[in-house]
Amino acid sequence: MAQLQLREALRRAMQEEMRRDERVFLMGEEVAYYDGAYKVSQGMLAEFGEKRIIDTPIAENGFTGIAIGAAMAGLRPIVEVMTWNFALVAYDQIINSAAKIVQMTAGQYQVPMVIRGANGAAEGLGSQHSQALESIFAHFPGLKVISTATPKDAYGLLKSAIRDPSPVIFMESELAYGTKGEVPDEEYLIPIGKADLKRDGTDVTLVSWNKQVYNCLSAADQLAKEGISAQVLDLRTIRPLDEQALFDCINKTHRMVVVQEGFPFAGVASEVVSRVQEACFDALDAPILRITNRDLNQPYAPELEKMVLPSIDRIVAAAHTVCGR
Amino acid sequence: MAQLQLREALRRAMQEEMRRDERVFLMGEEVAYYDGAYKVSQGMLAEFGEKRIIDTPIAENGFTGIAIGAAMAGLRPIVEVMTWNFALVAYDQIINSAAKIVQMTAGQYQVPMVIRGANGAAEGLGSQHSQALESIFAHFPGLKVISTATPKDAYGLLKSAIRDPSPVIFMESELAYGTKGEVPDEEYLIPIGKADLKRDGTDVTLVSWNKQVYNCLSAADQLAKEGISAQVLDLRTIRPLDEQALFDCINKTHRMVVVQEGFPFAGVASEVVSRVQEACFDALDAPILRITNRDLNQPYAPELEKMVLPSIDRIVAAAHTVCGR
Amino acid sequence: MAESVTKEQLLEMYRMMCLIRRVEELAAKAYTQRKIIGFCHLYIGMEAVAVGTSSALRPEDVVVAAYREHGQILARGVDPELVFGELFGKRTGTTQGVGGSMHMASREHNFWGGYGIVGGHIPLAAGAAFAAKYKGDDSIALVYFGDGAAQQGVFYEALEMAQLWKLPCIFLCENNFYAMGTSLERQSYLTDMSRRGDGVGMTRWQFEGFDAVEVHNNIAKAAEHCRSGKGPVIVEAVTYRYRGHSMSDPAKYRKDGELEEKKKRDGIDLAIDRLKSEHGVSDAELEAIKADVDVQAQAAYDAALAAPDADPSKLYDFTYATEAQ
Amino acid sequence: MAESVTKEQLLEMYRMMCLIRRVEELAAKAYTQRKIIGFCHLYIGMEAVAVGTSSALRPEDVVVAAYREHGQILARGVDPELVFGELFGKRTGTTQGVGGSMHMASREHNFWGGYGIVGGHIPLAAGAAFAAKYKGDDSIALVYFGDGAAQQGVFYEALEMAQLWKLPCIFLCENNFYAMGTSLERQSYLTDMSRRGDGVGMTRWQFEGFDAVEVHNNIAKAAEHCRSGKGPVIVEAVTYRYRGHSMSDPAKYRKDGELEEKKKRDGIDLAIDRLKSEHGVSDAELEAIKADVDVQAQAAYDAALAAPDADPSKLYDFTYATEAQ
Ligand SMILES: Cc1ncc(C[n+]2csc(CCOP(=O)(O)OP(=O)(O)O)c2C)c(N)n1
Ligand SMILES: Cc1ncc(C[n+]2csc(CCOP(=O)(O)OP(=O)(O)O)c2C)c(N)n1
Ligand SMILES: [Mg+2]
Ligand SMILES: [Mg+2]
Repeated sequence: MAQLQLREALRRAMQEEMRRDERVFLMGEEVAYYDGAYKVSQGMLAEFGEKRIIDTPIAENGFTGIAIGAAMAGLRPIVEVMTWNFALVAYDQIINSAAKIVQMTAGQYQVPMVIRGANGAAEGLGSQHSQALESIFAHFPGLKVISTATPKDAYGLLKSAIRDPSPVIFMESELAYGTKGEVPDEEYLIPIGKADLKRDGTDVTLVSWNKQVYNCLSAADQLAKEGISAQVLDLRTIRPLDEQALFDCINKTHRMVVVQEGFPFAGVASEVVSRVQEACFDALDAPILRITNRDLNQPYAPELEKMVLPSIDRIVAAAHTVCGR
Repeated sequence: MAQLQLREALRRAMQEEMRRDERVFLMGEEVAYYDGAYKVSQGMLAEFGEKRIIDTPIAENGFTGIAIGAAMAGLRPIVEVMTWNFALVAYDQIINSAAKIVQMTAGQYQVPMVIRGANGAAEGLGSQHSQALESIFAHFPGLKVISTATPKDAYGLLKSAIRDPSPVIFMESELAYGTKGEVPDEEYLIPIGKADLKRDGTDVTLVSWNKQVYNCLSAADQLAKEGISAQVLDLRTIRPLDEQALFDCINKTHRMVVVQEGFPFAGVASEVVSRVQEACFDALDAPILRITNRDLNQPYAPELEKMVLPSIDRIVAAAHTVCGR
Repeated sequence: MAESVTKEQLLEMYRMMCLIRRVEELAAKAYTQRKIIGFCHLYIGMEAVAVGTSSALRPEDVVVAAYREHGQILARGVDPELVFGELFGKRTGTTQGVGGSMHMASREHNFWGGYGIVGGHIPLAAGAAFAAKYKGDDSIALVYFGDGAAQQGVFYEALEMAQLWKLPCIFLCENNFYAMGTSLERQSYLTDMSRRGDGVGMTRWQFEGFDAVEVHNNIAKAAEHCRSGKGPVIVEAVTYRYRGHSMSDPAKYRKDGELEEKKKRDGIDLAIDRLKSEHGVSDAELEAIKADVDVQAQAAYDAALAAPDADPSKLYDFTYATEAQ
Repeated sequence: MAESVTKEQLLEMYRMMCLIRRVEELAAKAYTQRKIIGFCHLYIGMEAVAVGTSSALRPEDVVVAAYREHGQILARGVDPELVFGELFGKRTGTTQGVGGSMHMASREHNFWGGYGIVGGHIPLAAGAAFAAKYKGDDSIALVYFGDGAAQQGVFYEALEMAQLWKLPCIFLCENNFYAMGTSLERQSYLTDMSRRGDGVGMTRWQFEGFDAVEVHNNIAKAAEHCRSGKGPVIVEAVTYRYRGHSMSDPAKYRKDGELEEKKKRDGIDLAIDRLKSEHGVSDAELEAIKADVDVQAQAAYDAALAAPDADPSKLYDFTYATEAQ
């Protein structure tokens, strides 16, 4: 079993799928000659050539639209948006085309494509470059949304996403691209829509995804020392949401904290809270708490930035609150 | 006290503010010579002239950006986006400029502007023209979001919005533009961020805004006949959310249904549920239910469209469920 | 260049123009009876553009359209019964009643659209052209868009990439001099829309869009350009719509006598002139065709009206692609 | 045209170019020591553009910039201590440590920006020009943008409205031949960026951007055009950046010898040549200025470093405007 960086796991997934299926290609800014802004596509131009690894102008709405058209015509594009912040200029095509074409054509056309890139704050990038944007995509039926930062999950889910006939929003993490993890050598797929219990426990469930899972695992370590047994559920897929896994967790621990990087208002954490309290009201021994970014645009200075983001301390404190100790 | 249509109330607010403040102007597609796609700005060109009532090309991102720049330079634009669906092409400017400029300049610049237009389904407009989009705007700190369909509130809130030094997203309703309501003859302002109890009751609180308030009032009528006393809280402002009003309601009725037109996933209703259960857990006698659009793109055919939208029947049924009778 | 179209072809073009006009007239009437709801944008006056365009393309070419597409989809060969079916929200419609007037598609005819967000369909066409080039077949793509749509940023983005990558795409601007109620010179500094291509160095020209033969010849030339690997072209058909923008528009913004002046170049009349003077077709023959078309349109109308409504059991079927195509 | 710049002016321009270069060199070093984090885009090589531009504008004109703005804000007269303060995340920075390298603004100097979303700042400048025209003062706006940014749709939208409405706006493309790692000819079919204006009929020209005097004269001419009510212009300064796109870019994509070739037209060297040959300035005098600048830059650096960090108590102060300006 190899230890791969997140970027290597993503690359391996793309390479294998491109070898397997001629229709798959990668397009985006700097993905070819520059090997990717974050080196995710390193070496892929050399292997697949200019026809299939395509550098684009800085015109996200345009090239996302072109990729959607290509998908309707039977190709299987992977669009790299560098970071999801830049996908806001392509928001119209993603929402009004990708998410709606199956419906608008009553199923005559499909949009099998993946739009992928880094999500969330890196370090000192300021308000326009630090957004975690799951909720404004997961809001829309017609899209699937995956958000993950562990090499093993990223590999298996990206492969599933590339093979999926629907448009998949795939969110990675700039800070975690260099993070290593075990990735089995043999090929495997991870189904879209399945959460993963990353750590078992009995007192409280910490629900998260993407790089906040690492924070939850650290928080669980710390809580364990204090005699609180926390389990960590990694959603991995945001839409469709693995309700059953959430319900199983609350029925077991009766207490839950949802940890989301990003803005709190109408975030994915709010959705998790709503569904769990609605379906499992009687199982709740305490309110479900959310730990998210403070409701602020991200500042540059490191101390300020840290105050805004979720932290291990804040997660631990929330666990204490819901556990009443 | 005059009976005004929603569109007339909105117009009166704009006219008064434009008479009061030279810096206020209105721009958008068809607002001038055509009197507005929905006749909200009827007659305003005649009164204020081409300098202040400005028809634009169909370039929402561009003219929203221009309005933001004009606001930074000291003017007070009102941008009409016709319907909020079309604002998705302007999403980048709204999120990356309007919502962030105060922060990015550490308060040196402000963006005093209103972006307004119809929100939600009308009738038979299909998936691209029927969206209710509060949550993807309210998600972002830096914006204020108002959503209302009653003439009286719309007048008082639009005036406040125009005077507010921050960018305000102002959502109206195509279907309700012709709806009449009493509007006091004397000038008044309604503060942004204050909910309004549109009907008092003791058994359950129906929380809503914009045209679903009308559905909630009808549902409350029906429930009253069945011996269930429902109160109706009209949020009016989505961001900032009037938490205190919500908390007061749940502490009184102990049961709540949130009715939102639009997609359910990470919607405003999810945010309401999350905050109420978090702050008032012990006050809850039942889970808070959400009535929203089905998780679907809007179909054209009338019977199908009705199945997707919130309905009085669905609201009544949810009230029955939370009341246990 | 008239010799490029045979007598038989021209007769067929005449027939199709009559059919389109008749279908639109019936649609207009049905709309006033509320058999059709939502927005309904008629093509009357512009028939020659779609008919001359379709006759110059091959079945395997992809045609992308926006919301004013009844005439365009009929010209592509789709049965009027399906068009009426869609307008009436029937399960027998082009898109099973899910799309309505603005969203008619036919995979069988490689007809993509309609599309409701102005300009948003343009990159999809570039994507179809991208796919054609990728696959190495010699099909091309053509997109219809209006003078107003030529203002959307995504249009320019698509132009650039089509030009840079030499995509076989015809950008066909239907300049009818109005974007809703806004006349061309009030929304665009240049009124020769094909000059939009100059900013990216694209081959471009303008032609008269009332004469179906002229249109045919120009599109044939454009298609030849694209098919021979020379890259895209932007062409402008100068045309006019007789009706308002949509059914709710009384079109009061026209100059006095403007409509009458334009009608002197009516596409159907021009075809009649050519058929009589160049091909010796008799009045009787022409009237027989017209009468035949009226019968065909009415039969389609009646059959569509009698068909079952959209199928509620399919409500959830079109959100996601079910299996790969 | 050289006589438009006096000896004193040229000496000042020389001084400013030296200052910018020195500040950037110090910033580069500080970045490697992690005193600066996040993205950091240096202006070295392009100094003549900002310096020649600023010298041709008036204080009341609005200047809008993107993320490569250290040199541009210095040329506008902002104290280097504030620039370093911002880079170091100090409360004494241009934006109190909230913005960082990419977001430096100065209301006092009518300097708007920087801005992190490529192209998104361009409509803001058109908005400033709109406000100038609206208020009837004779100030103008100028926006710096790159060859890559000239691909974003919103750029074209802003061009059109500026042209249509005759806004006093200079669109200044700093063509440095790369957008990150992508060379101009790989991302744009036309390599003369000013031709972008042709699609909307805008006055345009190109000039060499290494010679500050050339830049000054061309911007003076452009400003005169705008100020006299003739509407906007798009001009292109042909320039080059010596460093990578940002601090993390080793710039391996350059052709062999390319950098060396470009350096032969170094802006500082050209100014030295002119000062010596046209104005008889001595080497000693020039060196004294350079030495003086080095001292000034170092002092600013030291003072900024010693200043207190960004103020956590202000974390919540910049989300909304507090009172109307
Ligand atoms: C992004 C967007 N903005 C506004 C609208 C509303 N709208 C629908 S059609 C139209 C005019 C389009 O004019 P043009 O492109 O000339 O096409 P035509 O209707 O003349 O065929 C407008 C403004 C829309 N659908 N989408
Ligand atoms: C919308 C968007 N897409 C991508 C990026 C990432 N990005 C930052 S700078 C840049 C290159 C811009 O090149 P150019 O406009 O030529 O300016 P230069 O950096 O050369 O000054 C890119 C792609 C971004 N910030 N915003
Ligand atoms: Mg038109
Ligand atoms: Mg550049």
